[in-house]
Formats: sequence, C-alpha cells, structure tokens
Amino acid sequence: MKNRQTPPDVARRMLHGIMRVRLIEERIRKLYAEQEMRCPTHFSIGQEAVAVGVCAHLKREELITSAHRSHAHYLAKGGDLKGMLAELYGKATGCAAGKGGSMHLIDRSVGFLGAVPIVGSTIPIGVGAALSSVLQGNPLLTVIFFGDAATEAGVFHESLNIAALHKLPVVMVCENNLYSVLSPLSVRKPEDREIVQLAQGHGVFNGQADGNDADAVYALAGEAIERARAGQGPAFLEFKTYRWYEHCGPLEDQHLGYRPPGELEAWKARDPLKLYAGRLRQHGIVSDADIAVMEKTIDAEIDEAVAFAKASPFPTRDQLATHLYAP
Amino acid sequence: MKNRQTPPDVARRMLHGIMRVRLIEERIRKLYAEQEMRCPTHFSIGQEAVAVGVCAHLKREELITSAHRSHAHYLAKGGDLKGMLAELYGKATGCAAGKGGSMHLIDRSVGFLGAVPIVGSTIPIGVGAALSSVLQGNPLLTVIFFGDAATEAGVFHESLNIAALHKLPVVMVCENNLYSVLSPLSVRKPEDREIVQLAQGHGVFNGQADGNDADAVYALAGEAIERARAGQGPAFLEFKTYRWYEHCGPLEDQHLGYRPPGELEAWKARDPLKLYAGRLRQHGIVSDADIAVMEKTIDAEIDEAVAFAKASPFPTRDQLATHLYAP
Amino acid sequence: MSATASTRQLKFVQALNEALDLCMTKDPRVFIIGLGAPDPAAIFASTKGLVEKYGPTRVLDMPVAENAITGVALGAALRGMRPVMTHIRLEFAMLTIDQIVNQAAKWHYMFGGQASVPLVIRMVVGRGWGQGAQHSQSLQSWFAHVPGLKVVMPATPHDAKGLLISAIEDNNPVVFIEHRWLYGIHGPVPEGVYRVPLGQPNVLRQGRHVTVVATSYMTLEAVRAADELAQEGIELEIVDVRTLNPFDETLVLESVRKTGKLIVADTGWRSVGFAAEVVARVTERCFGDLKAPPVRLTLPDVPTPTTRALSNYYYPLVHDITAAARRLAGRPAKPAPEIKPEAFLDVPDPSFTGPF
Amino acid sequence: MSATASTRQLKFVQALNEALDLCMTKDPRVFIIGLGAPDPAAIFASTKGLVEKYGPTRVLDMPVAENAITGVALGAALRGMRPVMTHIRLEFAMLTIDQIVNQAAKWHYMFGGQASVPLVIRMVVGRGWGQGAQHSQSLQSWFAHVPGLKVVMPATPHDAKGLLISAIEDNNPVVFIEHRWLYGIHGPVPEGVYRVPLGQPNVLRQGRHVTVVATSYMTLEAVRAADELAQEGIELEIVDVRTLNPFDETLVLESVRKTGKLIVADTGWRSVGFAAEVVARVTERCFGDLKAPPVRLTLPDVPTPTTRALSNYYYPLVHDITAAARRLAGRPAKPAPEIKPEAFLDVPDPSFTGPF
Ligand SMILES: Cc1ncc(C[n+]2csc(CCOP(=O)(O)OP(=O)(O)O)c2C)c(N)n1
Ligand SMILES: Cc1ncc(C[n+]2csc(CCOP(=O)(O)OP(=O)(O)O)c2C)c(N)n1
Ligand SMILES: [Mg+2]
Ligand SMILES: [Mg+2]
Repeated sequence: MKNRQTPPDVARRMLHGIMRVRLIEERIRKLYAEQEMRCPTHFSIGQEAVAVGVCAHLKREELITSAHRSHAHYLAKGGDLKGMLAELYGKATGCAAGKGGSMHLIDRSVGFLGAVPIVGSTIPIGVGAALSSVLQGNPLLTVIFFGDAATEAGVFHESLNIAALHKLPVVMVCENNLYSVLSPLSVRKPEDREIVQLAQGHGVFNGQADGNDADAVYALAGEAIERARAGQGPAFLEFKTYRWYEHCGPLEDQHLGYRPPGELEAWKARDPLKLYAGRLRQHGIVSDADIAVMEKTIDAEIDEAVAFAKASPFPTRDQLATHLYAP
Repeated sequence: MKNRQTPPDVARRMLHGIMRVRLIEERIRKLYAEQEMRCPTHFSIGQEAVAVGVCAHLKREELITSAHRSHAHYLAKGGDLKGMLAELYGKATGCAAGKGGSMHLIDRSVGFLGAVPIVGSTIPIGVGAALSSVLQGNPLLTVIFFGDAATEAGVFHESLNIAALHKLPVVMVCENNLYSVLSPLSVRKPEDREIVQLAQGHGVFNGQADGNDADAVYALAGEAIERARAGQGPAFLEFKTYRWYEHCGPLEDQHLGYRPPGELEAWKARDPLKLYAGRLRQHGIVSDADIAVMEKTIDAEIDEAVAFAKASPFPTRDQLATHLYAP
Repeated sequence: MSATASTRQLKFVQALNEALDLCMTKDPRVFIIGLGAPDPAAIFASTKGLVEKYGPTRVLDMPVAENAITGVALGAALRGMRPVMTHIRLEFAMLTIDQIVNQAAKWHYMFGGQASVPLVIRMVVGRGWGQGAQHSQSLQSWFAHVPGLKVVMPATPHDAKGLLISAIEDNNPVVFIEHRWLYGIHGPVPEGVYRVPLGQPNVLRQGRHVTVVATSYMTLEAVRAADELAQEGIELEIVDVRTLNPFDETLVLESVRKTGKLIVADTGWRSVGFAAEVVARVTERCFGDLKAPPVRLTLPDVPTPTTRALSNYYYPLVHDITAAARRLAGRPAKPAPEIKPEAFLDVPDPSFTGPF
Repeated sequence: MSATASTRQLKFVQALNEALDLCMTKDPRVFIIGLGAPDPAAIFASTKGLVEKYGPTRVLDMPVAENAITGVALGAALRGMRPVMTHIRLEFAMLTIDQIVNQAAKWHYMFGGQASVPLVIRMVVGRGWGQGAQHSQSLQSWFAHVPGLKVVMPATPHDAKGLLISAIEDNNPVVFIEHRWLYGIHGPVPEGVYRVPLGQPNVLRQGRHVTVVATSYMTLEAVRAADELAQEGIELEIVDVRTLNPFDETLVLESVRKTGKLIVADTGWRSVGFAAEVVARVTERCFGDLKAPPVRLTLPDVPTPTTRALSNYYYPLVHDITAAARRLAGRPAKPAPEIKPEAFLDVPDPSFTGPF
C-alpha cells in the first residue's frame, strides 16, 4: 500500500463531514422524541468516519448504494439534507416524497442510487449499476455500503463473484460494527474466520482498517477506488467500527445487556469525531476556532433544514396510488 | 495427508461400484430410446468414481443428499435399484411412488435423504440433517453432493458458514465437470480463482483431487470424513471430472459445439472405469475373470430390475391427490 | 378442542410464548431457529425466557442467511426434529421461497409420502410507525396458493396458543402468520396444552344479517364493527378464517346461506388475494343464496407508503366494514369519519387492546 | 396496435426471438441476461442467433446466482438499461423473490417516482415428459397479486411478439410468462416492430352462449373447445387475458353481460389463483347478469406428479371446457373420453401445432 497521507484540505472536509453527520443525527435523536418522525430509524452515530472517509474520494456522478443504516452514506455523498429530514417527517418534499422514510433514502442527483432495509439486497443492485456503466462504455465507480451481517447473506457472495468475473468497478465497503441487531459475530460466523477472508476466497482485492480513524479509512479506500477506477476489478474493504445507540431508534440500549461490560465505553473513547478533531488540531490543520465555526455553520444548516421539513406539507390523499407504475 | 492406500477389498468393491453405475446407466441410455422412461434424466457416466470413492467410506446409516445428477450417488450409497428403475418408469413401485422421477430419487433405508433438481437447494438440507444429529446428541456424518455450478449459488455459502460455525459433521463434495448445462466455468467465475478457494475463504478444511481416479477420491474423502466424524468440523472437496453425454438425456452432444475440440476424447481416455480396472488388474487385485464375473452379475441384476420396473403397475388415478399432506 | 372456559387473561404474544414453552417442555424434538430468537428482544418477546430455560441449542440464533436456515430447518425436520423458524418480518421469508415453495411444500408429495416435514415458519406482519413497503407485507395469499403448505393466521390470544401448538404438532410445513398489531391484545387463554385444530374456521359472532369472513387483524376490526352495528339492530356473523390453507369453506357457506350477504375482510392486497378465493367459493357453491354482490375489504393494490399521511388511507377501517354492512343490509349510509393526514392511525388504537 | 393482416406464419418461439432481435437492433439499451442465454440451446431457441449478432456483452451468460442476477438487472435498469432476464424454468425465479417483489415491484413507488425499473423477466413454464413438481409450476397468480409488477402471458405467436416488444419498452418490471407447450404453435406474425399493449385482454373468438376467460396455454385449449362446440351450436366467447396484472376486466364484464355464463380457464392452481380473481370481479360487477355459478378450470391443488399415469389426470383437458360449457348452456352432457394411465398426454398433441 502506497503512503497515503490525507491532504489537509481533504482532512478539513472530512472533519466537517463527520461532524455534520454527528450533529444532524444528534438533532434527529432529540427531535425523534417529539414523535413526529414516525418511521424506523437506524442511527450511524459512532460509525461516521467510514462513510466520510470513503466518500471523500468520490465524484458527484460516481454511485453508491446503502442499506437500513444509511444516513451517514447519504450525507457523505452529498445527499440533500432538507430532502432527508422532510422524508423522515413523511412530507411531500421528502427525497422519496414521503413514501420511503429513513429506510429508503435516495438522491439521484448526487449518485445516491437508493437504500433499502432488506439486508444484502442493494449489493447486486450496486453491481448492476457498475455493470451498466461498463456496458454503456463509460465505466463508473460504484461503492456499495453494508454491515457485517450482509456478508452472511448468499447474495453477497453471488454478487461478489459476478463483480470479480466481469472485473467491474465496484468497491464493497463493510462496516463491521460487531452486531447484527443484538446478535454478536460469535453466533454468526466461526470465531477464527475474519470477514475479509471471504473476499480472499473470491480472489478479490481486499483490506481491513480501523473504521474509527478517518485517515485509515481514506487511505485504504483510496487504494481500492483507484484500482477499481483503473479497471483492475472490484475490492472488498472491512472497517471495524461501533454503533453507540439502539439498533433501531435514538436511545441508549445498555439495559439490554447484549454488549459485554466496558465495550461501549471503550469504543466511545475512540469516538471518530473526537479522534479526528484532536488529530487535526494537533497537526495544526484546524484550530479550535475553525471547529467552532464548523459547528455553528452546520447547526444553522440543520436549523434551516428542520424548519423546512416541519413546514413542508404532507402528501395529499390522492398521492396514495401515484407512482404505482412508471409512465 | 496420511498415506491412504485403498485396501484391496475396498478397491474391489469400488471397481464393482463404478462398473455397476456404468452398466446401469448404459442400460438406461439404451432403454430411454423406447420412450417409456418419460422424465428428464441426467446421466453420471464419466463421473462415477467420485460417488463411488466417497460412498465407499460411508456406513449405511450415514446420510447423503444429491441434486439433479444423482443416479451414481443413489446407487453408490446402496439405494435400491429396482425402486430407482421403477421410478424412472413412473411406476407405483418406484422409490418415490412414481411421483418423483429421475430428478427426485430417495431411499431413506440407506440414508439417501433425497435429491432435487433446483441447483444448490439440497445443500442446506444436508446441513440441517447434520445439525439435527448433533442436536439429538448422536452426530451423524452427512455428505452433500453437488456440481460446480452449485458453488455459485448464495445458499452454498450460507450453508457452509452455518456448517463451519457449528462445526457440523458435514462433507461437501463438489463434482467439477467444467460445465453448468452448456456454460463453461469461464463465464461463471474468474479464471484465476479455483472453486476450492471459496471454502478456504470460509476457513473450512478443503482439498482437490482427480475425480476420475477412484483411489485419489477415496484418499481425500477419507481424510475429510474422519475429521468430520471426529467432530473437527465440515470439509469441502472438489473433484475434477467430466460428463460424457448431454447435460440432460442419453445422447452424445458433440454437435452443439460447446466443448473445445479434443476435450471429450481426452477425458474419455481417462475413463474412470477403465483406469481403475486397469490399475487393479495390474496390481493383481482383480483378474480378467473377476471382471467378467462382475459384469455378468451386474447385468443379471439389471435384467431383473428392468423386468421388475416394466412389469410394475402404474399408480392409479386416485393416487393423484394422496401425499399432499402427511397424516 | 378448546379447554374449559378460562378466565385467565393473556396477551396474544404471551399466548404464543406459552405455546412455544409448553411444546418445548413436552417434546424434546421441538427447537426454535431464527435471527434473534434468543436475543434480549426475543422476537417482540414471543420467545422470551426460552433460551434461559432450554439453552442455546434449542433456541438457535443464526446469521443473516434465511434461505439456508430454511433448508437447515427442513433438513432437521426430515430427520424427525420439529423446528420452529422465526421471521421478525414476513419480508425476510421472501428470500426463502425456494425452500418453502419448491422444497418444503412438495417434499412429502414428490417423494411419494416417504418423508414428512414437520416445520413451522412464523412470520410477523408489520404495520404502523412507517414500516413502509418492505416491512409490512401481508402475503398470506401467496402461501395459501401453494398446495402442500398449511397457512395459519390466528386472531385471538386463545387461538394464537391453540393454533401454534397444533402447528408444531402437525407433520407438514405450516406458515404461521402473526399480525404485529395483535400482539398487545388480551383475552382468555386456558392453561396447559390445548389445541385449536388446523383447517377449521370459527364463528366468532353469530348474526342474521351479514356474513363477515375475516382474517387476522381484520377479525378484530370486524368485532368492533359488529359491536357498533349491534346498536343499530344489524347483526354481523363473523367467521374467523384461522386456517387459509387448506381452507374449509363449510362454515362460510352455512353462514351465507343464512344471511345472503358476504363481506370478506383480509389484511392483504385485493387482486388475486385470499378474499377473491372466498368470493369465488361462495359464488360457486351458494349462487342461489347470495342476495347482493359480495364485498371485498382489503388493502388497495399499492405498496405500503411510509408516511402516515398516506398510510392513514391505506388500511381498511372499522367504518369500511360498517358502511359495507349497512349497504348490504339495506340501511342508510352514515357519513364516514373525517381522517386528517396528520392523525396518528399508525399506532394501534389504545382504546382497543382487548379483551378480544 | 397490431399491424395489417399478415400471412407470414411463425412459431411462437420464433416470434419471441424476432421481438428480442428487433428490440436489440433498435435500442442499444436492451440486453439479455440469464443462465444459458447465449448457449447453443438458446433458451429453447428463443435467444437463437442473438449472441452471434450482438456479441457476448449484450447476451450475457451468468453463474447460477439468480437472486444476484435479478438485482444486477435491476441495478442496470435503474441506470437506463433495459435488461431482459431469462429463466428456463419459472421455479428458478423463486430464488429471486426478494429482488422481484420486495425491490423491483416497489422501487418506483417507495422512492416517490424518482427511479423506474424497465426490466423484463421471462419465465418458462414447463409441462410434460415428467417435469414434475419443480419444473412445471405456473405461478402467475403470485406475481399478479403484487402491485407494481406487470404480468404478461401471451397465448399466440402474434401476441408473443407484440407483447414482448411492449414489455421491453415498458418502464416497469414485467414478468413475462411463457408456456413451453406454446413454443411450437404457429400463427400469423407481422414483420417489423409492432406492439400489443400491456393491460388489454383480447376477444379471440366471439360467441353468444358462454364466456371463457383463459390464460396462456388454456386459451389454445379453449379454441379447440370452441371449434368442437360450434358444431353443436354452442358459441363460446373467448377472452384471452394476456395481461394478468394490471388486469382490465372490461371485456370480460361486457362478455358476461351478454352470455351470463362464465368459465375461467387458467394454467395455475385453483385456490387463491387468478381464476378466483376473475370470478370475484365478475360477481362483484355483473352480479345481476350471471345466470349460473361461474366455473373455474385449473390445476387441482396438488403438486405436479412426474409419472404420466398421474399427470394425465392433472391438467384440464378440452373435454373439461366443453363439458362445463354444455352444462352452462343447458345442453346434455357427453361422456368423457376415457383416459388410460399409459396414454401419452405428456407431450403436446401433435395434431394441434396451430395455426392458432
Ligand atoms: C434479509 C434480512 N433479514 C433480517 C433483517 C432484519 N435486520 C434488520 S437490520 C439487521 C442487522 C444487520 O446487521 P448489519 O448488516 O451488521 O448492519 P448494522 O445494523 O450492524 O449496521 C437485521 C438482521 C433484514 N432487514 N433483512
Ligand atoms: C437454481 C437453478 N438454476 C438453474 C437451474 C437449471 N440447471 C439445471 S442443471 C444446471 C447445471 C448445474 O451444473 P452443475 O451444478 O455443475 O452440475 P452438472 O449438471 O454439471 O452435474 C442448471 C443451471 C436449476 N436447476 N436450478
Ligand atoms: Mg453490524
Ligand atoms: Mg457441472
């Protein structure tokens, strides 16, 4: 692996990106209690650096897909914040016209092809997007985000094989946060087999890195993305990270007892936002004042988007049957 | 791998087994032209040594499953010949009462759990059989036979993961005959990735051997089976072999042009039956007279079974709705 | 059949849990397999306490590999075990259709009766709080179309327990579909093992004027409609289908012969759904008795929208039943209640948690 | 719509092939994807010659990974391609139900119309020569139950071509179900591109006495029945459904208003099948016009047996249609032909390969 130091401008953008996802989701957590965002919502808090580190490489027209836990990917790829919040509020101005909710985000204008909550289902869809670009004679990178559990689904293997066979410009990004809902990895795969090993089995370029370290993510993703763009075939990347809150919903879930004692605390101590802010400060890439400005700007952006979402109209009853078939 | 020479009595049994499958299938080929066996039929000719070499290890109560090309597995495991032929003739005395045909053989009395033609579908079923034996406190080896194409199906990976996770007494046997119907491996997996590598990805014991060499099959299968029986977990074995006739049906298919020139001839030159008969003769394990006796005995057995099948009655009309639900 | 009258009240989910517990105690072949089955959330509490009592080899968690899990369960069933699979949402079973429909449903038949598949597949149908297109499908009609499957949808706590016990004791693959909005409903549930036989609908309410054939949660809505109409002198006869496959129409036909009027209320989509089957059987068999065109109350043929502003108009309401019944009974229409887009119809009506 | 009268005769399979060829020529976004699509057998010759003409990147062979392939095709469709997937047996699509039903059918709706899925999924329904339980299922009723899918079953060579062109040009996922026993039937097929619109049934035969609503291969059997009955003075009106989802019942209702008698002949199973939907719609909308109970002619609710000794009794025959029609028309019954278990009804009747 080449030496891949994150350029300072990218680092600042990434810090902003991580902070932005964090502040947006923290705001959603708070607002969720008002019971006006009424859809199952999976928070990315604790895992932001993966989305941001990978998407820092992507051009607007390059494509991504995601799954149930998609806020960070949507935002990092540049998805419209107003459309996302309005979608969570079930409004007509939502990115899916209120018909999707948190589990079905989309923003085609920035290459966010779509997210759905059936585990694994967007993997072949992303591969198909990449295939179509090749068939069209204009290969376009597609990044496919999913969790550790998706690697247990058969469709992951089927898709990886097809991507490898046709050397498609696909980078699969696995956010290994140790859990599938409340089930630890130990009840889902043999202890001594790493997730990334599956990709080795398929003979696909692969790597593992610390998903809470934005620079590490950026470096590994960069390598895979360059290969894929250069027509050298797909890659599979595993980033270890950790979810702080409930599987689904805005609350703490320590009372459930499925996390070993100290685990959450240890991961919180490695908060990707604090880690990265600290590092950039230390290297003089950002100052405390810069950070304060970032926070303020983001907060203002959120205020505006929330106001937009709240003020937006609901879809009208006649919209129930529209969009059943495309014209 | 330990030195595993095939004991002479086993070798004789295997030669008999290979010859028996061959002669039975050649007879079916001939009779098929009469158009009285009216069901899709996939012949094992050319691939017999895998079934026979693996099953030579198995106890009667140990289990196997198979897929669309199952005659050799059924016969090698000791499945009843009369029941099989009667099944192909659609008779009430068939092993599935005429309701299954060649693609749905079964003989529970010898541990042949069943065969079905949906590629990959019996893999988890075999794993479940093994799991049940563990849950019942009486671990029982299950061997799962399938073709190269089944390793492309997601359910193969899902099943292998479950078998590995629970260290189940499962041996998966892949007969790699280079084709899925008329499609070569080159349109189905990356050129530089071996099938057996998939099992390595899952961290499962694995091996490759010449599927036309009964001794090689016997040796590798023995190792995997001993491990599995000893509770050391599942194995995946790949045997390279070759199908001589049509994908489905009794005829030659050279006119279709999907086999590279010379390929069939090269494999026929490595006929598993001739190879093994030659070797055993050479080592003085069987004589020409022994072989002649074998052939005669088998032919007589086939005559009797064919006569039985032909003379058997068809199921009566009232059988159409029976067996819809188990009592 | 049902045990003697009981005054003990249990919630639907507790009744399910008790059925599982009793079956696991009395039969060591019964085990539970599925994603999250032993986790602290315990499939909405339906498997609560079971892993603690029976251990992790009888309540098996699994990787996200539903298709293989179904095959694994089928393989275990073939060898005499009695697996109970769980899907926290029916949609996840869509990954397993090969194993359910091509394999399990046909295994007994296509092998000439040599093997049976005592397998229960529990599927929870989601509703509300923006479950949306992929977490709320009620696809009983699919499974009811497949010979060899049994399809059960309990509507009451009593039946939830009695039917689940029967399903587990049955030697065939049973698709057991549970509506999430029934979980909190309570009603009388006898102690101990009792069975509600598969294949028998139940006349839940007797009445002279209109027959309502209902499935699952719609049965509950029918009861509410019946209560409302009773005050107007209209008597609904409610037939709770309970088993959709094989569907025994006898009680439905008897009822329609009496009332001459039919409403079918199903939780699924309209076209080519179970409601059509009920209409077809009644029309074929009671042609002369029908006094008015039958009425189907179902979901419209549209995926589930997430926003409540649309889902408020998606699900049939009690008023739809009462309105149809008044029309069939020749009574004047009453105005439909106004439903605001922002109304909170995406959670179960708190005024109606039972008793059933 | 249909071009001017043509006397050119093509087989059904040639009509399919021509539709694919024409679409690939005129639209570079069209490509074929599926197991064996470019192989020498060419999906029973339906994709014959295409890989030679358009190359292996427009006729893509694939590993046995149907679920992923469907997702791949969906992903390509989202980006403006127009994939035509092939399944040489409908059963293999059972592995892809998540992608078809959870994803493709809902994508346009659940994303608020932002993306469309121009995807055709061809599925061949097998019959005969002991195809058995896993190679002969006719599951159109499933797909017809799912909002967002279109479901097409052509019965004539003319429609096979015109409907396939329409399906490929449609911006929605279309399940295109082809009966294997129609492949050898010939009939007039115009040259060049023409369309048979999706969503429109077709009155194939006009008649006054009994309406027969038929799908796929049963349409052909209905034509044979009509010919036989014509000699007895009984006129069948045959409505070939062609598109099962969305199903436009207008022509059916018009016909039943005229005849008062309804037979529905479908290639699938009986319970909760498409035939029930036709009966339900007619009963709801033509209640007063129906003069006799409708009749469904379908497969019995049983998996397909392999032996011809049983499959001979499994499929509805021409006689079943004529017998029902005579009964509905108030004519005396005729004795059913005796069917021997060893008869060769497991291959298409050689005396009837068309013209349609
Ligand atoms: C096919 C399927 N099975 C089960 C579920 C239920 N489910 C929702 S999210 C989830 C966990 C997924 O875990 P992972 O992929 O690791 O993502 P994470 O939630 O940890 O981010 C499961 C099992 C589902 N959505 N889809
Ligand atoms: C899921 C599925 N897809 C497609 C088919 C059609 N099909 C029947 S046999 C076969 C080839 C299987 O090849 P392989 O597993 O290598 O076995 P072989 O025939 O070579 O012995 C295929 C694709 C099928 N039966 N099941
Ligand atoms: Mg996870
Ligand atoms: Mg092969």
